[in-house]
Amino acid sequence: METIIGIKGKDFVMLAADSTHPHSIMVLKDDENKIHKISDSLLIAATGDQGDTVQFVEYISKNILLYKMRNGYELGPKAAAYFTRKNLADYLRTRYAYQVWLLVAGYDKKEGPQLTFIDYLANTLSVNHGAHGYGGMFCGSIFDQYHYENITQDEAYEVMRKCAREIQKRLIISQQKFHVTVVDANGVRRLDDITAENLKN
Amino acid sequence: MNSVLAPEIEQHGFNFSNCRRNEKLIHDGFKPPKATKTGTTIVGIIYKHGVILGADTRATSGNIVSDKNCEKIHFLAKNMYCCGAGTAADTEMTTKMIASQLELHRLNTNRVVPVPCASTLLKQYLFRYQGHVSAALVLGGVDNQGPHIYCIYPHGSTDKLPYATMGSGSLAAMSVFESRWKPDMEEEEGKKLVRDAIAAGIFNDLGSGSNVDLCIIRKDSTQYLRNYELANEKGVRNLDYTYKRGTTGVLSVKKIAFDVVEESTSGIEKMDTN
Amino acid sequence: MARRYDSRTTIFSPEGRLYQVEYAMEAISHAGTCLGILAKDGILLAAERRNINKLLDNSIFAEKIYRLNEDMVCSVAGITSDANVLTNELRLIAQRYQLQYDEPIPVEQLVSSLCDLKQAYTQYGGKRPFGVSILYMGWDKHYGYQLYQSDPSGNYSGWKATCIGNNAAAAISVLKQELNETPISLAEAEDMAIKVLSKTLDMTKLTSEKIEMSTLTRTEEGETKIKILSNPEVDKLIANYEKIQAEEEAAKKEKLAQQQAQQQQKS
Amino acid sequence: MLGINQFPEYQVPGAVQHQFNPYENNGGSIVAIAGDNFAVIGADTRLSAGYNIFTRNHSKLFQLTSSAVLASCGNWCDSDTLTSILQTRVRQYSDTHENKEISLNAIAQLLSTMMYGRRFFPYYVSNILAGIYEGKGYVYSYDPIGHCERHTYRAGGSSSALLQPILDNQIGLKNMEEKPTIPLTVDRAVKLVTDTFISAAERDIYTGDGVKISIITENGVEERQIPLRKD
Amino acid sequence: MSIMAYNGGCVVAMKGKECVAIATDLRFGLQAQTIDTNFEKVFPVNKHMYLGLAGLQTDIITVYKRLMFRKNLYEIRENRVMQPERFAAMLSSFLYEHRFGPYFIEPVIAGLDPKTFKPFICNMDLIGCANMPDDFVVAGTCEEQLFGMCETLWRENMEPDDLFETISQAMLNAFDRDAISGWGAKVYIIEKDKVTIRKLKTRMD
Amino acid sequence: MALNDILKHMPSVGDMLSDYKSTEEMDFINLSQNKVLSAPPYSNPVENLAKLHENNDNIKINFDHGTTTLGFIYQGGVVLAVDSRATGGQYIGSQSVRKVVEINDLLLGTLAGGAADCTYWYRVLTSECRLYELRNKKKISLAAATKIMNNIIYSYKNSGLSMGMILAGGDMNQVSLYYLDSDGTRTMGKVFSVGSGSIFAYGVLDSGYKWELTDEQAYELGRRSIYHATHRDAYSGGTVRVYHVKKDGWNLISEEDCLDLHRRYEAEKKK
Repeated sequence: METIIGIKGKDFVMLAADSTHPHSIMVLKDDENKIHKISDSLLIAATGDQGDTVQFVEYISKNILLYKMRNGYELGPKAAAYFTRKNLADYLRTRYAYQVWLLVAGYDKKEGPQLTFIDYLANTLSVNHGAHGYGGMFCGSIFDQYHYENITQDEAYEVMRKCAREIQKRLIISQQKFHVTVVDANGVRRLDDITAENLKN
Repeated sequence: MNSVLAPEIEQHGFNFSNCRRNEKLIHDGFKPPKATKTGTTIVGIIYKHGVILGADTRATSGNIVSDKNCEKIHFLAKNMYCCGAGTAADTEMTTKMIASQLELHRLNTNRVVPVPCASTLLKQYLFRYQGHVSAALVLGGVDNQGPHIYCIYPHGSTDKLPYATMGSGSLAAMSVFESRWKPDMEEEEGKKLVRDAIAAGIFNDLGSGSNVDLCIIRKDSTQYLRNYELANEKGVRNLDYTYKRGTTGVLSVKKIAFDVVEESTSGIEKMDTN
Repeated sequence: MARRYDSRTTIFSPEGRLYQVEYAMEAISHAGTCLGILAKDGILLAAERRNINKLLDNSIFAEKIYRLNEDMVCSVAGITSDANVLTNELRLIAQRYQLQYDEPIPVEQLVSSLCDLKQAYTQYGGKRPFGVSILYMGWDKHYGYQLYQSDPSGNYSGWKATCIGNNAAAAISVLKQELNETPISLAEAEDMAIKVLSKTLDMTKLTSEKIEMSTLTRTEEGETKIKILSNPEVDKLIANYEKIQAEEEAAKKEKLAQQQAQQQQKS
Repeated sequence: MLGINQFPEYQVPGAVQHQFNPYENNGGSIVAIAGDNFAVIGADTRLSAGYNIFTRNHSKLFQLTSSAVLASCGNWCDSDTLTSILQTRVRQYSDTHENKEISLNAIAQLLSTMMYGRRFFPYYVSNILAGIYEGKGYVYSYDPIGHCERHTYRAGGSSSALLQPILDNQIGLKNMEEKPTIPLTVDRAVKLVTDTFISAAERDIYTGDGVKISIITENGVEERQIPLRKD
Repeated sequence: MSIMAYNGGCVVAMKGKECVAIATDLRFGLQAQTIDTNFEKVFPVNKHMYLGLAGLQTDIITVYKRLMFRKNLYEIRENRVMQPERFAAMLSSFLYEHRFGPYFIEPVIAGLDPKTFKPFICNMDLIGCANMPDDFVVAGTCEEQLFGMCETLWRENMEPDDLFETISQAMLNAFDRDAISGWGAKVYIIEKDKVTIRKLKTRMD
Repeated sequence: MALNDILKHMPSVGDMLSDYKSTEEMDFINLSQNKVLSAPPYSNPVENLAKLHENNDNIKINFDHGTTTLGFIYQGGVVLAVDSRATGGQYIGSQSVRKVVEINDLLLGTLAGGAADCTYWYRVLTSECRLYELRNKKKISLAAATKIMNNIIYSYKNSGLSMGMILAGGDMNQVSLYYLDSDGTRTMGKVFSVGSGSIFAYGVLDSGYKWELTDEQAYELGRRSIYHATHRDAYSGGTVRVYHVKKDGWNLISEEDCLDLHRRYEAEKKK
């Protein structure tokens, strides 16, 4: 139902997520934040079953924080993504099978940016761009066309706008507003929302 | 292997951790995959000096031959072999496990293990899994009581017979036995009979194919005749399919070279002991 | 006096001591010496080999130095059978971390995980503490080359250079003398290890059979290279040391001779 | 134990549910290659169902005219019905057109239309039509409901997936940076067809016994038969 | 749709003269949708051994990591390189352990013996029934196509360069007839003294 | 009047499917009456046909499927672009299907969904259009042609046909673009994309589309949209064909292999 999108550049990762919180055939609220800040260098965008996303992301984020407290250093983005995947895969085999689709974005001074695509079966891949949800399907070809290796943050933001515009045009489900957050060497930063209004300009 | 406090390597026996997830996937409409089966013709007869077992060598998954020359006569003990039909992994693993139990039994009792003992172990094991371990077996061996042939069905029932066939080609093979088997046959005659029975399966049953394996167990010796007869050989190709080097387009090449230490006795990776 | 308080590990003596643990430490102080030195471009572990019998099968590559994973090596002093249990445990912990996070375990985490286990054995009834001290050398992306030592109580600490086992105190004092603030190179560390060992081991002449030495370095491709020095290599180091020693000796003698000569002249 | 029942492998053997099914897979594979002035079409000669072989010498090739041969496999009774009706139609055509033979492309279209007529209860057949038209070789292939397409080479039947990539590679010269320049002669085409069947007989249990090849040239149709493995 | 075909992909391995080759496609998809084209299904086990896994991607990762756990412990405890036969046996029993709740993967192993450098190839079904032929093994969604290609193209005693051409052509043409494999390919040629990894030019549709 | 004339030849919905008789005549009734297909020996062919092979692993009746097609109107006319892949299940049956049907000099149609369904009914439509022309001495309008098609399809609604068509054509005065599908939809519009890869094609198409495109830009947009769809969608691929429809007829602009397109676009990206 909902959409999360991620783009990786040379030195940053940008995530966007729509801000609806659907419930049955209604929108329960329109300023839901789906991009969770785990640390100053790690973001997780999650979509899926409403209860599951919150529970799972919190579980992961608290564990990653605990790791930092215990060891005095953070889990790198690669390890964090793998840790997330492992937990999702393990939980899939229990009574608590989380129905979550994730994009894990992180920046590490040594490893650089990292964007990881994880679906509900814990299929996992490090990607340059990725998206989840029905809206995400429209984005694939837009990425292929506009994404390139040295894409800048401004250009990436523009690609996000293109995706949002396409989703609003073609997807039957209304997604009026997208939150955009970027993580790079300077930490996590929230960018201007992409809304139906400012897309007109 | 395991650590004292935290065993990471799981305990022996089946592991059911994936079941819940797999159940859900199937519930979501995905089709479960198929395991390799041995369609199979397996047979065994009693002859004058012992028993002769025979098997074809084809393993299939669906309509595709996944293994052209697989081994279907499994070792159980020096005086016992067992042919397996059904799900290939099941027959393989079941016989391996029983073989180890028989060896323990032999060491404990210090005598030739009787064939009924193997039959009982197998049937008890298979019965426990209620046919879910899909192994249909022809067990043959010679002990102090003389030669034995057992048919063991996947649910754990057994037959004790002078000649037996199992698998998808069992009817074809049985027709040969029914017309030609007689008590106290000579070895050469017996070999010929078993070979003919397997060939009947190979040629008339699509689940069976390729070659004939035989195993002759006598009172004091065992002879395993792997690929006793190559019943079918691959046709000779008419054309040459050698490509000119450079035919395939290559985007990038990476080479990992390493020094070969020819007579290295303990060359663990990256560890230089010299 | 201690009798009443050392029959169980879990009981403090009135002085607040855990005798069993102290006995374990004592056992180690009789074990073969192990020594570790942290250099700027690598680390080194050296250990005394005590069982030198021609009849021993020496296909095992090292008696007292164990690889733990790609990036770590340890050497042990104490009861070998205890050590085997612990190294197995260390290897398991390392692989479990790898399975959980898909990266090699950071050095300190491995050490501290094992120390949790060691500590447990000092506290729970019916269990004897492990009679093993361990020196760990390793590399991780957080802190680079690291050298740790852990003892039966479950204590651990990081070092620039340290020594466990027989005559450890003497060795440490030698190391203290030799090392100063400026970090040394691995080659220098190798020489130093030989020097320390020759001064502390109870033997007239060092031989390569009696010493195991291993180094850990990083290659430019970012791989950890662990090397067990072969006997000829160790012999070379020993010869080198002896040469210097002999020269020093000679110099000393000469000096002495000179002094004597001077004295004679004076007299 | 969850999920066991859903796995056919784990289902208790012996419990089979029987019901009537108008479709049966009788196996068999076919290959056709069109050259500049000829067409070669081959089919194996095994007729089987389940694990049983019905016959080892069974032709799946139907000569419709002096320059058109149809190969049909899949459900044999469907093939049989369809081809006999088609043959009747072909004869009718020549009877009503002063003994003029129907052309290859007309047959191609006729077959397509006939198959689509049974859109809601299709013939379960895999058809390939090969022949020459105005001196040139053509191959037409069909899906079960009559989608017809012209090719220069085509494999069909139970081992179509095994055979088609070989043809792509050897005749279509796909995925080659430097393409070899070997002319496609009748001889080469026949050899290639034989080789593909040798490969298919190795791996597909429904293909084997022998292969029957029809070579269609301006001089008419020549038939050859080559043995394959029989297990 | 079969679970094995959820992500698509295929692996093939072949024996040559004193060398082995293993090849993989690079597609990562979710059913019909291609998500990315850099997922290698062939993983290094040790210097001379590679493991290819086709099937459900999440299980590919899980199985590979768990196998490496066991293999690392084996190598470090035994202080020797694992032989391909041992590795195959370990994998087989690992898969059979999960007989009643299998991992949805089909493994392919290709390698040289660490001491004798004898070529070794092996594949298994999802519950660990091993098959070790003398010519080639295949796995994945275009298994049939690969069987057809390999049966026709494989010859005995191929030199490494010829082996490369043969395995590449077999794989390329096979996955071009399969909708959910392809999008790039990598071929590993494993020889005594080196491993050569080539990325192939392929169709991207 | 002419249209009505044709339509009255069509049987009403009820007797569209001829009663099932096992005579050969009835089996191939469509040879004489091309809009009538023989009825199966069961009701509701969608469900019952599926059941027949659902229960039998051995039976794999796979019709050729899958596609990405698109069409859009701009100031210079209509551009139609299609791929050329046909898949039966996962197996790629063909990489060379012609998915644009040339109905006459003025009309073009694309096919998506069941290949046999589309080609057969296009063939019927072609003959209807030709008959119209012969009867009325003028070319049929696109509106009329699509209406004929729509009526036929609608009469087979819910019987399992699977089609998605884009028809484009001119009638000397203007060009227009219609979308038809097997549900019975018939609608006029500016931008359409149909098939399994359409969702990806739209992504490129929408971000590049505007009325004022030049011819070259329009061709490139069509080509690119299909190319990106073939890259993302497993069931689309092969050759990208681009057609241009103007008031007075249509042209085939280009036929390019996806492999060549990929190399070209990758090279452009690198710059």
